[in-house]
Amino acid sequence: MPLKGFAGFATRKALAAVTTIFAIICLNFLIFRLLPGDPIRMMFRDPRVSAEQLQLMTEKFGLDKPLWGQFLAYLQALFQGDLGISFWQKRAVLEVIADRIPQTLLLVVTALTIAIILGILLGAISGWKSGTRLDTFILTASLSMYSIPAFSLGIILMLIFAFYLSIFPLGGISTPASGFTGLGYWRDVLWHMFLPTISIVFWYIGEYVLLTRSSMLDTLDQDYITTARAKGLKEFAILRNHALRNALLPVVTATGINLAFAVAGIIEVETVFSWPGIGRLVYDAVMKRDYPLLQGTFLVFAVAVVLANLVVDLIYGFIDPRIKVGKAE
Amino acid sequence: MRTKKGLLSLLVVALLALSLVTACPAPTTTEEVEQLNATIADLEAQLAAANATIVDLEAQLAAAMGEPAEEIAYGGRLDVGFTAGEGLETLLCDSNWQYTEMGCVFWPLVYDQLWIMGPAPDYEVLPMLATSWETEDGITWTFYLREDAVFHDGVPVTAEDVAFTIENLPNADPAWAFTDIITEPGSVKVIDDYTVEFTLEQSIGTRWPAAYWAPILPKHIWEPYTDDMLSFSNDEAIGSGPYKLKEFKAAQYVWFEANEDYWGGRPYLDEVVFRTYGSEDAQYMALKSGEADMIGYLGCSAVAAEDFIGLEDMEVIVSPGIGLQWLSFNLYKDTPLQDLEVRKAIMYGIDRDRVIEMAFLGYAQTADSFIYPEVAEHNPNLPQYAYDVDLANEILDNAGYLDSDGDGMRDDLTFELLAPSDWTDELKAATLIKEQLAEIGIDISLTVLDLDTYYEYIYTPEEEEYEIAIATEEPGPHGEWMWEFCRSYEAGGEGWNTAYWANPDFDEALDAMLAEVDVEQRTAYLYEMQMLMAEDLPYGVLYRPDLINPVRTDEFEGYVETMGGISTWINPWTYFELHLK
Amino acid sequence: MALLEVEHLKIYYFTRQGAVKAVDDISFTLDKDKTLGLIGESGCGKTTMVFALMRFVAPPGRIVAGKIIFEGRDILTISDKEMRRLRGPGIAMVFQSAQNALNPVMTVGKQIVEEILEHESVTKEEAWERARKQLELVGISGDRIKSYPHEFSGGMKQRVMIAIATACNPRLLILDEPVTGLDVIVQRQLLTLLSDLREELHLPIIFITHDLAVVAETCGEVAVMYAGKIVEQASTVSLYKEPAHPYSQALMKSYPSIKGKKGKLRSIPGAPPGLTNPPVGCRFHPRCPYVMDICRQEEPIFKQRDGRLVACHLIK
Amino acid sequence: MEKDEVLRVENLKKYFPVRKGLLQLISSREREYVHAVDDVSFSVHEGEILGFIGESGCGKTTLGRILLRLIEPSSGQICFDGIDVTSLNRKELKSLRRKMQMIFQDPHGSLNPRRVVSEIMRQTVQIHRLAEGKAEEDELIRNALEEVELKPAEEFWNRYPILLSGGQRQRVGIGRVLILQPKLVIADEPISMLDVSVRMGILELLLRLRDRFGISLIYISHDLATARCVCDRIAIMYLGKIVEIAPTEDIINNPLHPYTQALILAVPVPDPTVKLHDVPIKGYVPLTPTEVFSSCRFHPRCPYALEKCHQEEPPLIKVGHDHYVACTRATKAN
Amino acid sequence: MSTVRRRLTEAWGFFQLLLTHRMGVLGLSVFALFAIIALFAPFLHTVDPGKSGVVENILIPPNSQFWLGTDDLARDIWSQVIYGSRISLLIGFLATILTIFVGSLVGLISGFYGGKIEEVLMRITDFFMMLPQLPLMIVLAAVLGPSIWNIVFVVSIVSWPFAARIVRSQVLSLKERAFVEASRCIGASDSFLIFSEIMPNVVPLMFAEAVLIVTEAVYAEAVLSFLGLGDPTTVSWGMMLHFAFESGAMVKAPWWVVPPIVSIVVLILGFTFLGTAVSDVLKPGYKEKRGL
Repeated sequence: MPLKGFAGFATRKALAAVTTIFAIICLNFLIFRLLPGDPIRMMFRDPRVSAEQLQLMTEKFGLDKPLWGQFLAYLQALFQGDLGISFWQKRAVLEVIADRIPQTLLLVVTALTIAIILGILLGAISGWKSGTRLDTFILTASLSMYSIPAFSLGIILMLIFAFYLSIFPLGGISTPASGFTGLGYWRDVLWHMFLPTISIVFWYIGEYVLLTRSSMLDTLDQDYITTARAKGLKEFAILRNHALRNALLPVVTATGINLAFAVAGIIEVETVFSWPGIGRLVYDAVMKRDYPLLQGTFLVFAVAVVLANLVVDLIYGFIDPRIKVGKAE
Repeated sequence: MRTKKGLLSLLVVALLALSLVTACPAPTTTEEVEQLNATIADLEAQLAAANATIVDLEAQLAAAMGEPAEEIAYGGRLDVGFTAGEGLETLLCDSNWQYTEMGCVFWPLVYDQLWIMGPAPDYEVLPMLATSWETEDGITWTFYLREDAVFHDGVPVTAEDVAFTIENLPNADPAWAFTDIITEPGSVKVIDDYTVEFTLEQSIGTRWPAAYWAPILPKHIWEPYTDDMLSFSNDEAIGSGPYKLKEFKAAQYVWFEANEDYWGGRPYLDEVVFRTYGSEDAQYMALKSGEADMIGYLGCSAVAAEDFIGLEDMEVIVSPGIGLQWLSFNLYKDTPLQDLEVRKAIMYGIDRDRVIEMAFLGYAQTADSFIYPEVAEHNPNLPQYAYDVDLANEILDNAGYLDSDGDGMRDDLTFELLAPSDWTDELKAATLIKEQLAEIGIDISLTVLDLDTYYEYIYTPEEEEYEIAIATEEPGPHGEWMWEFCRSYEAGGEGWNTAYWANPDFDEALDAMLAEVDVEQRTAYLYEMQMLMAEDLPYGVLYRPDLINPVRTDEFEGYVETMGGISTWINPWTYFELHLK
Repeated sequence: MALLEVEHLKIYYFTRQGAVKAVDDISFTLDKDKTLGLIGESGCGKTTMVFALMRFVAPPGRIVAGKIIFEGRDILTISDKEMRRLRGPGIAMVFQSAQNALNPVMTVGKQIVEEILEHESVTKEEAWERARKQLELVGISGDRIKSYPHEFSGGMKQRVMIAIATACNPRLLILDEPVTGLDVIVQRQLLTLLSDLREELHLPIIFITHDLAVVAETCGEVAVMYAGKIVEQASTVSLYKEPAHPYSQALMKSYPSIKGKKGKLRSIPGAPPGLTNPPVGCRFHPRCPYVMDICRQEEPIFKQRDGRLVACHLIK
Repeated sequence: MEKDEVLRVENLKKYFPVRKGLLQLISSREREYVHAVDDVSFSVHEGEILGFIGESGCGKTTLGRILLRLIEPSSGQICFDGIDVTSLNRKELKSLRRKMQMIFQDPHGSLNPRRVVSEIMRQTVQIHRLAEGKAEEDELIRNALEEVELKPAEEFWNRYPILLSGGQRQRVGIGRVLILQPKLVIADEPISMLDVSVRMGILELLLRLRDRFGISLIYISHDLATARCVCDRIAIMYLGKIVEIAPTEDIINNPLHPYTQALILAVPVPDPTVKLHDVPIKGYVPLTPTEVFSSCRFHPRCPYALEKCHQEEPPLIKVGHDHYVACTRATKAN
Repeated sequence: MSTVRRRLTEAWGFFQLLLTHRMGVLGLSVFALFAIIALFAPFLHTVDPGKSGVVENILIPPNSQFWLGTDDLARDIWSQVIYGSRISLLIGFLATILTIFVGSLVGLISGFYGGKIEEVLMRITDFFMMLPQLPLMIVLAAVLGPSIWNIVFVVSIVSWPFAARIVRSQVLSLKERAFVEASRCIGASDSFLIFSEIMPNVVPLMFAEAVLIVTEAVYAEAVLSFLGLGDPTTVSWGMMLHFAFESGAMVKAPWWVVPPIVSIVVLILGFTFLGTAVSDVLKPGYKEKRGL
């Protein structure tokens, strides 16, 4: 029996996500086969390494097989959670990445939550009060934020607040060798988090303000807003119950797509602030030309984006009654 | 070879003699007395000799380990800055120990070696875990170990640990595969608890013993991971070195504390912290604010140096560098570079002083060989190729490279100069060289590649993917391996020989040098090799950038300086010697 | 006293090309318990007109002059708050495109309830009960109170709109093209519903449409708009029987009927004028078969004849 | 094909597959279809105007597009001017479209907003290579414009559609068709989006073209009142099927199918003296007719539904001169 | 009146419309400013931006000779900023052209043909859309090596899906517009329909998208260069920042850091303003709302 309504919608989305992830895996595999040169040679850059050792390593990394065989082996390994071994750290890529995930999540979830809430709020105000000075101010400010590359923003904040004013630390996640534990440690982490969080928030907030504002403007043009007005509702009730709820639907959708884009800020900010997260890891992997790690981080980012998109889609499906009951998408 | 017996046997003899002297009953006959006196004299002589040895060794050890002298205070925490890119990510015994800046400073603090290279100026061979060693032919080596060395977990260090390390560490990661510890399978023998013998594949004829720069790992901890040493995460980093690991946070910091039970006595410092910063600037700010006391390994850039000069409580230590930069000419590819005259002209056409002034603000020295001038083996009579535009032009004119179309560039002398994108200093130099060579009509185009492709290209000159490359290495005082850059393909060179240079005379001298035990003869060979290289110019050695170390002096004194600065892979001494004021 | 008096209302849209005189000096009155049909072609200003009645004219449009007196008060001068309170219980409105006039993410019940709660001090339960009754009043089962708009067909949505509009027992109901775009049968059902409601609730209605037949079937009085002006106002019966203004006449003739004999078609030549620069004099004169010189110069004023108002120079 | 028949359509069907997700494809074997046009047969005579009347979703628009092969039919025959339209290849289609043309509902949409009137017209001329040289093209365009009463042609020559009134745009649309001198024109709701005052003008124009050039017309509309003005015959469609087809006055004055009757009743009359009648039929047109009918598709709404109506689908039978009805209650005429 | 002239008139009209939008004016000014700077770079008190100076001039603050000071090879920062605008605009425009070309083609074809073709193309588009952009750029830049052409390629790879989506949705709605059907009905071929009927109507929208892609490209160049994936032989704003960041002279020589950041921000901001203005202006009802 065909699934109807939300369940069907969810299944479809989940299937699409799985397909996408598979495609990402293929792409990921292929890109790194485009690399010039011999990956093993890259891994052991020292020409003193003997040919036998290289051969051994080639076999160890399964690079002696034909491409198709390598792909199958890659898939098989993936299913077992094996993303390969980092050239640079000589550890399982998954392990290397797993070590970094909590720090990134801490930073990103905090920053994104603040950015989304503030962004939506400001965007809604801006759209509602469109044409006023407040709107112009919010719009200009957020466009400006949006235009500053996250790394520049980070550098600027760092120059001002860490270098010249010395209010915040020069980077890192906590004071090295402080011996802080418990609450003290978390206070230390919060203190270190401040500038990177602000950088990410500043960067994203523009995105959400713009999105919400334009969605709000579209919504305000809709006939049901006029209907609501004709019902004699208070402006705030119209804003909250009619305008914002509808305006948020496209914002939710965009949130998913934005995540693919959002990753950029994480990499830049973590790099500038030496935050030991996945973003910083990407940078290091690039610097060290650690291709398996780069491949792994790319996969993790891509899968994270796909999954986040799936979640966003499901949330969307849940809040938009048109999908909830199984009508047109 | 300094001693033929172990320190231990000497001590035993000495103690035995002393006990005899004190415990003997009074002499009864003159004969007996004479006999006794003779014995005593004999013993005293032995004792004196033994004492001398002990004093000597103790002095060396004291020098080496920072043996507490009475007026020196213990305590303090040394904060050492590294940039995040140099940070240690894991404690696995992989190439990151050897090749990353923090890694190669990290392990000498935690692990002992059999012997250690002393500080400048002599770079003496000093005993460490081994008190003495002997070899007849440079192939079979016997090391006599000290008996009071203990790992951080309290287990004594024995020959088993050494044998385990020598046998297995080179397999852990190919990066550890030094020519001087490649052993035949099964050739590592444990003679007794404190004696170990191993047979190398090739003889080592240098003044440096075998097994340099190998951390001795505790067998009892590592044994389960013999098959794949990299599978051991080594979270606690148990070694027998002067420092113990207190906390390790990947890519953030390494926190050491003094090993109170160290056989050589605990180091002066209570704690050492290697901490990472997101950028050079952050590092400098930390240094200025006192958050860090010194910068590990790379020191600061020339442009930043003057910011630290004259600051209160700061000193800028400038040391001759450990790194050399040179041009590698691809002699395989059919270009005018195969013409020695062209290479010579290029060398004459490069104003090294200007490069040093511009790219290093004067913080560099010209260099002419793979061997540093302060090292005894350096040949002082090498051709210098001092900057001389006229000479360069003359050479080229005479060799028939003319500018027929009058565009200011000579015909055919258009080369690609290869540099990797990550090497900022080398890029700056390359930019300047390009400008300078244009003056003598050589048109250089700068090709920037990512590091991998760069290596791929220069290590396979026969692929003809490059013409000239700017290259750099850190030979160190113990730099025999550098000569592999010159060994011809015919003589089994490959790989390293990025110039594709082939000179049978050189190959012969190289092999002879490697096998030679006699110091003078070795030096003679090395003189010859240097001359051959400098005359034939497969590589044009350019200069050697200084290491600039701004350090804080408000709390500590006793920074130890070697070539390459106060903290490098050949210099853990600062961490041993530094102490509170 | 009239329920609604519109006096000399002028609404202009100010653009760089000049003012668009969407409503230009319109006056009419509506008594209690009457239905007024406002007929006009697209762009004649009829929608602007009714938006003004709700005080919904937004920039660049502006009410330039005139009064809209509803129950004795000029709604153009009262405060925003008073105006807000008037919308719903005072004047209610059903919009043209029911497709988009309902909030898609809110149940229809909630959309009725929120209006009741806004204007009346009743409990939530009472409000929901009222909402259910409203739905049943417009012929939708009360069970569907929790349905979302997209679960209804076009005709049903328009019914919901009517339910919303009548939820607070408005004293005046404005219907802006309520049946346009619906299929004939649905249209018929809605018209029936509307006339039932009218009888039941004694609602004064302003019915805006371009469809002559719909007005004929629903309204007691008709005002014909042309190019921002009312050209004729009369009772439906008299207008249909004997249209006085040439435009009304032409309109009647061009409207085909399914009843009676198949007549000859007659179209009005030309096209309705733009409102930025409407023709000088009588705005209909370029299309008028009876055009005279005076029509090209002087704007006709409203004249009363046989109980109707006509703005034409022909009328003496 | 009879002698004066321009078009003959037999058993034409168009089923649109219902879009489904991957999982549904796996889980349900049978695909569902929307029966947009279901077994329709009719013919159009030379110079005749045949109206197709029905509510939205009855398939009338789809039908019009199938005739021109803008939509591919699922099955059935279309015989136009002696050729089998359904089997034409791309090239032949082009020549078909020279003889059979369409006028569209939305005059705003049917003209490319980025092109001026003369360009729009010229397109037709150029695609079919109707003229040689620009002068000849211009001549053709000018004639066509004047034919549709856009006089003087120069005034409209360089105008963008947005600067034309609805009626003028529709005239351009007709003019563009006229240039090809087609035999059959399908007019899909040509006036429904126009102002009341100009509607009749367009209808007059259509009638005149028929009279002048002998063009046959298929007039698709939801409005019986206007259809009455132009059509010779009218076919009433319901859910993809013709339920009644007869000469116009027969349909208006003697509707036999309950649906036709309801439609006629529902049409508003511009006469306030006429009393309103509520339509007897109930419910709504189902939005997507996907089920396969084994009964009269109108029976759920039919006030006169009999037991028989539930069991079989009534065929279109002849009940009078040229009058056909698909209703169980109708009696066959000879 | 020729078609070309009419298009020009249209463009002029559009341009004038943009001038009624405050952000449009700002954006156009920024664009004009940088275009002039890039075009007339050699005449703007510049020296060869890649040429080293003399030792005494290393890292000197702004003065009358070096308006924005010098960097660590005594190169003139002013000249680098000026010439950097060429690279940024070049990358921006090339990437935009490539992106718009690919994106429009995919969008036009998938939107026009629908069915399986659309399904496949849109799946691919969605896929590329979901790829995290910067990591993908990093990976590709790392794989392809440092070169501005690779940056152009990489930016196009990640940007085209957005263009394709926008074009497709526009095509879908245009396709429904009767004029396409009318044209088909007349016998127009598919390519005629796509390129002569639909495309002209998509052009304004593509323009809006193109403006935003320029910002993407400028941004990408800056970030990739900053991360060390740029081409050090090219003088660009991102490379300036990279070298400044790497050299540790950032705090010491803010004149080295601030000008490229300001240039990047102003350029991106300008184009963002322009993009916002263009899409505002293109919104139906813009004229009406503004009373135009």
